[in-house]
Amino acid sequence: MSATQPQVVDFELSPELAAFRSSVRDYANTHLGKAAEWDAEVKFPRSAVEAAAKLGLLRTTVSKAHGGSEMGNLASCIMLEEINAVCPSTGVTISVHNSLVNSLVGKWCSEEQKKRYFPKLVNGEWLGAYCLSEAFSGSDAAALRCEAKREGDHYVMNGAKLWITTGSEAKLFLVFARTGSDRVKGISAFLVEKDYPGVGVGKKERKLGLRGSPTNEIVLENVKVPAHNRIGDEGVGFTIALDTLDGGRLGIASQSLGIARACIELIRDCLGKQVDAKGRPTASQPDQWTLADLASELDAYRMLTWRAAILRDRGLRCGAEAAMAKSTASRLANRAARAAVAILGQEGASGATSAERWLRDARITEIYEGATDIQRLVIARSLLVP
Amino acid sequence: MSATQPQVVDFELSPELAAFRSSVRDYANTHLGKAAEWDAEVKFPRSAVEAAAKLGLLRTTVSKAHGGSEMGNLASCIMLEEINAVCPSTGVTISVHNSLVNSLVGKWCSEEQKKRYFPKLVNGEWLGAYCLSEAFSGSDAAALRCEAKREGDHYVMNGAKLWITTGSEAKLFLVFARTGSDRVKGISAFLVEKDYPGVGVGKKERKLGLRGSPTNEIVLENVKVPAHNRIGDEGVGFTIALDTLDGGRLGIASQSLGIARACIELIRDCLGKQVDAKGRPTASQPDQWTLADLASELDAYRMLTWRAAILRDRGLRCGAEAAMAKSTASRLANRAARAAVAILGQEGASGATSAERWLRDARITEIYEGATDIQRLVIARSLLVP
Amino acid sequence: MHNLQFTDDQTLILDTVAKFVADAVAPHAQERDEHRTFARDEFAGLAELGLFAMPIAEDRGGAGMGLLPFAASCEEIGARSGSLARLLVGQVQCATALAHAGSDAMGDVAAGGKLAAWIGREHGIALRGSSLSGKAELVPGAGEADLLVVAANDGGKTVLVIVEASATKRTALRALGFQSAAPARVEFGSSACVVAAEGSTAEAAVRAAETVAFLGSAAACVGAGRASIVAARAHASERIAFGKPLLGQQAVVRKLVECQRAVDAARHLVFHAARLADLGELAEAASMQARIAAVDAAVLAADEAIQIHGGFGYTVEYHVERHYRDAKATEVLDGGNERCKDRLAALQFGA
Amino acid sequence: MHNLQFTDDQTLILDTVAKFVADAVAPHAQERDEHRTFARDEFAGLAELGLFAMPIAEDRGGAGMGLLPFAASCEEIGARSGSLARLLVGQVQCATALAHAGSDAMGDVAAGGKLAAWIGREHGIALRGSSLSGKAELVPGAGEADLLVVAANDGGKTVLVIVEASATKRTALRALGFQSAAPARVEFGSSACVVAAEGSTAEAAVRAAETVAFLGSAAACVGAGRASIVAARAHASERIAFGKPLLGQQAVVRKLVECQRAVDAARHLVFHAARLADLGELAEAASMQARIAAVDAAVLAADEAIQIHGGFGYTVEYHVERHYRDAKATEVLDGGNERCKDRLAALQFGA
Repeated sequence: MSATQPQVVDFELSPELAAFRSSVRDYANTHLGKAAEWDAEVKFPRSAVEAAAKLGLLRTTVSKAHGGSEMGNLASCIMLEEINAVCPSTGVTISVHNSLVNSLVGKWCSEEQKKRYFPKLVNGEWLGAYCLSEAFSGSDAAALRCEAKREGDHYVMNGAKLWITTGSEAKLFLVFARTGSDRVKGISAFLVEKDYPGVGVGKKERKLGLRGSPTNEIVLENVKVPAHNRIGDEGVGFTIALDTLDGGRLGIASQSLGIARACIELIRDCLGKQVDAKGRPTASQPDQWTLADLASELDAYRMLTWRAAILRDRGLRCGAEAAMAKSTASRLANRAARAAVAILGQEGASGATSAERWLRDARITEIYEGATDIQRLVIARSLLVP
Repeated sequence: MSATQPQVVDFELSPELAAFRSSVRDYANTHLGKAAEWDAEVKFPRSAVEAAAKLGLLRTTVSKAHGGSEMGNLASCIMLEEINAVCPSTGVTISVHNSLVNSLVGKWCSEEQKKRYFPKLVNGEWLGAYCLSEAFSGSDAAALRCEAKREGDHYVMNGAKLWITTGSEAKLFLVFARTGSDRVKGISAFLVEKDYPGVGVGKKERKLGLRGSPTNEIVLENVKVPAHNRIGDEGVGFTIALDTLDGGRLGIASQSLGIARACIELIRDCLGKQVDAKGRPTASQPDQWTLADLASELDAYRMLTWRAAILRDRGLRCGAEAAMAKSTASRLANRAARAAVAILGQEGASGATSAERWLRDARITEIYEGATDIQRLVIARSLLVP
Repeated sequence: MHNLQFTDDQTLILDTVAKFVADAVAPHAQERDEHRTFARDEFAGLAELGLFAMPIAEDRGGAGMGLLPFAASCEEIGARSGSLARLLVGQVQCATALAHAGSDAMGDVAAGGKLAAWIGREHGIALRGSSLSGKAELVPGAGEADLLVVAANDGGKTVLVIVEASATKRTALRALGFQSAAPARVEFGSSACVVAAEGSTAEAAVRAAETVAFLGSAAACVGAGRASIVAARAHASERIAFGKPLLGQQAVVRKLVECQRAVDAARHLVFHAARLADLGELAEAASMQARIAAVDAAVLAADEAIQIHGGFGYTVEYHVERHYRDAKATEVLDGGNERCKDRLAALQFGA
Repeated sequence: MHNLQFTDDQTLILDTVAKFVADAVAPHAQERDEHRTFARDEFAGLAELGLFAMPIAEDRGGAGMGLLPFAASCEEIGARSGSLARLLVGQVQCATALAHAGSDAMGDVAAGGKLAAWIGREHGIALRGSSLSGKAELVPGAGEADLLVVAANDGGKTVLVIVEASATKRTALRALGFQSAAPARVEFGSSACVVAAEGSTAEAAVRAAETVAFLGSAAACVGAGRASIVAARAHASERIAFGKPLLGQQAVVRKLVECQRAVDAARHLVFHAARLADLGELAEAASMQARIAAVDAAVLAADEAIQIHGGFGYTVEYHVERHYRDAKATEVLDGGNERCKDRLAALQFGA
């Protein structure tokens, strides 16, 4: 993507991106119809992820040289909004695979590492997982304790990672571990295959929502990780983690937009049925006003998201912009879901409509890949520290 | 402005618009320094408006053929944000002149009418005022009662208009009056010169804020208005009024953005002073988070505003988009002003800083040119009525 | 509780309820909710404590203690189990309405021998001849109820009707909340029923039952809000981030302060409405106002508690997600907060 | 008032205050505010009613009626004039502190013979030797005050100090609010002063004065919120738009319902805190909570009232813009709402 080629002209998508969006919308309508079932039965949406792989949706952030479609972050955002507007469990699986795993590998791994892993990642043969959080380090990621001790040509890794999205399904783990004592500069990043001896999938979380997406503990017991699977130099792990999260946040911002949109559509459909003989809306004014406010904010925060994606596609810094996108969109998703339940009333809470699922799924967007207060911290710092 | 020429590429301004913005910023810094004084003394910022006229800021929405700079709505929005970030009393004067008066004349008046009035309007020799509201018709504009009775080659106009911005300073009034009994189709628009016998400037409102901008009653007593000063056909007045308000709302959205930005800058400066020895912010977290949220929304709603302006510049409908821009930006301006007073504390409320003026000036943005609930109605209708 | 005004008798009751809740409700609340098992033992416990008869007037066969200790009990129970609090509310609604109607069925309901579920006017169930028709989408307790007490519509007038639950079609729901209260969809396919009251008696009975629901659900939400704050504070005290407990982060504790204010204010509104009702004054507006405030406070507190818990809050083990769901589900019951606001518009502003 | 609990004595006082406010305060409030004229006659009226001495303990020379009727009086006055309510608050703060200190100056202040303005700890005025230094940015009443009572900082400890106002430099302010209360900036250029209390006496005196300010300004805000709602309802009943009164627009009346709830909840918090204080319990947290809730409610109600008034609300003639300004100005006084929240964090959550 060249730095001068405009991707979004006058707030409108290029014909190519508009066509891509339309094709993803078709995919979502065709393959994600079981979202409610996956939720109720706590079932991984395997068929949906396989279909996404076939359509090339697991390689949007990978360069053509490595088998990707090189569509970049903006295209990924557009794609993720569509998928998440139907099934956020599928959405987060694809978001993590693309926005965190593939993006990191493409940007930070050696050519040799890319050649080893991209062939399996771009076609979905392997799904990836991003292993940063631990039981005692969530928002404060630099407090991680998982350890990687250099021994000859390999590292011996010990520790446990918590809240790992796609944990039980992934074949490749990007693991951040401590190679030194310095809080920040003691952290390094590694490519860890699921089949390495000592890698175990631990406890599966029982969650409020996103129940189709498995969230696991990943236990690392004396895992021998070849030194050539270290990503970059020792000590740059935290830099890699934060940079990657900027892209991940765009994925979650897009997920939030998708959820918000789905809720707004539920409300619109509900209110749209209430008309007089001349077709004029008769729904309660406060409900109509709620719809208007949510729709305005959806458009606004989508632009924040796209702006950050374009910056990232150009290789520019987008930390504060991505934080603005995620913090605003995720809060909107939750407000929209709460409004949908309230406005749909008993149909909203009984399970007769998807409103209650949106409420449950939406709640995580304010928590993972940097809780809202962390986003605010990033934004405030960018304004206060010149 | 051609329909294919991109004005905003990738959410960034063209070099031309960026340069224009910078020149307006210079104007604002040079000529609007007495904003506090104009407020305290309830004084029209004459010098500021004259300087704006000299710089060509009163003709941005006028075609080159009629002496304008033909910069369009987007440029006007950019200009108005800069001016309003220093002095909203000057800002609203220029906004009404450009976004309501000049825009209406350019779009709806005959060539002959344009030739008569634009020469005086584009150089600020005459300021314009938009006379729609009445004592008994605010949000419900179609309830207006001011009457224009055809008598031969002229109309006899009787009634009173309320809340007329620039009322005591304007030389040309765009007056909406009743030429028939039909609620909507009985309304027509007229060009009324201040010097016509029977035109009187009535009561001056004593207001919470925007005290540099005179708001008056305009009394029309047996005013003979030549028939050739009717704008368009009889009965299209309401259509003209609403269409013009779409543009006007972009002006007020931009005013709101300017006010919000000024408040955010006040907060940033206040918090920015609170640092530890290493220059790290020590301001209270809740205040920092407030700053982060306000800054995120400012960026988001500016994009909503620009999007609507671009649509309008292309001759496309932008009613819902303009309503989204105005309703979100005006509420943000008020939230930002309230936050500024709270965070600046006694310095915020005592008059020692401009925070208390922003609070007072901001409040009108949710009221005039269509109160927030009217914007919500427009947005909801656009979503509910296909 | 910052209340200043419970009598000694009331305090005694509340202590007993608090002990029951701690011993018998709290230990199983999460598990029952997760597996959607009906809280039958807990329901029996409420019966044993006499809570169903507590607010019913003595001359109508109740204990005549009024709504204030009922509300305070709902708060205690709601702090641990929104489902059980809702069962209590429904049972007391039914008992109250039947007591107003002078129905023989009241005794069994007030004693808890029969489990009763209330189906309010908002469902628009129609009485035609001697049978009911219509559908109630979300009725806590209905899945396990023996009796349904229905505020039915008889050609525009409200009638109070009793139906054997087995005469209706009930579908267990995977609803947002109340998962251990057997929430069900109830369909009346011309179900045979008994009219317990008509005319002004029915109207008074139904209004009394509505006030019970507004107050009871408000109080349960106050409890849920309180519990969310307690849980969040406990987690924030233990959890270390950036070198100090979360509780030391100004942004975190500020949220707790704001939640506490909302919950305390809601409690004042609840107790005030209960006192008004117990003095025999009209408490409809006050109880609806309390309900709206309490639902909002509970949603706010649970939402912030989830956020303070971070990823932990998103799991079922920390209870706060359950309070969040139950509070949101409470919002849509009893006609929903929106209907309350419309009625308040009429009562308070004549609109 | 929905309070249920005023004594007959209290009701009598409140009726008298209400009559005074209607007759002597309401007719001039707007005009005085617009022209920034000091409400001297009204201040004298408060003195005549004995309001300054009302909450002071009898054994300290006051009327010993407690803070509950004081708060209720502040509400009545605040409904018409935020400026006058603030003068009352300041005078009672000074009287309360001086009473604690056993100062001779108390008599004149409690009787209203001398106008006193309170300068709290938040201003950080320093006592050095026998003179004060520092600046208080925004002090209602100071422009016309005879005495300033200062909670000054003496090497880290609080001391209570009395200064002749004429010994300081006072600059009249064009402030956001309190325009008929002579708000001024006060600069202490080594102003000579008298120390009225030190040590634990000073600490207790200042704390008591702070509680008076929290409660009094909260109550005044409840009044302003109430008045905004009344004004908005009146306007909405008369104003026709789209063929019916604004009050018939669901979106309009819904706002009133929400404002009413906020104001009612705040009043409950205020009265509760006042009762706690009158029972001799610690009321610091309760009064700060009330203050935050009441300021928020007043800002909300005034803001919505302006919006419901449309363009009329933006003019000075409809009073609601004045309530908006006074409520926001109240927010920054007494250390500001933010300081209250930080203290609440410590008191309620040990943070």
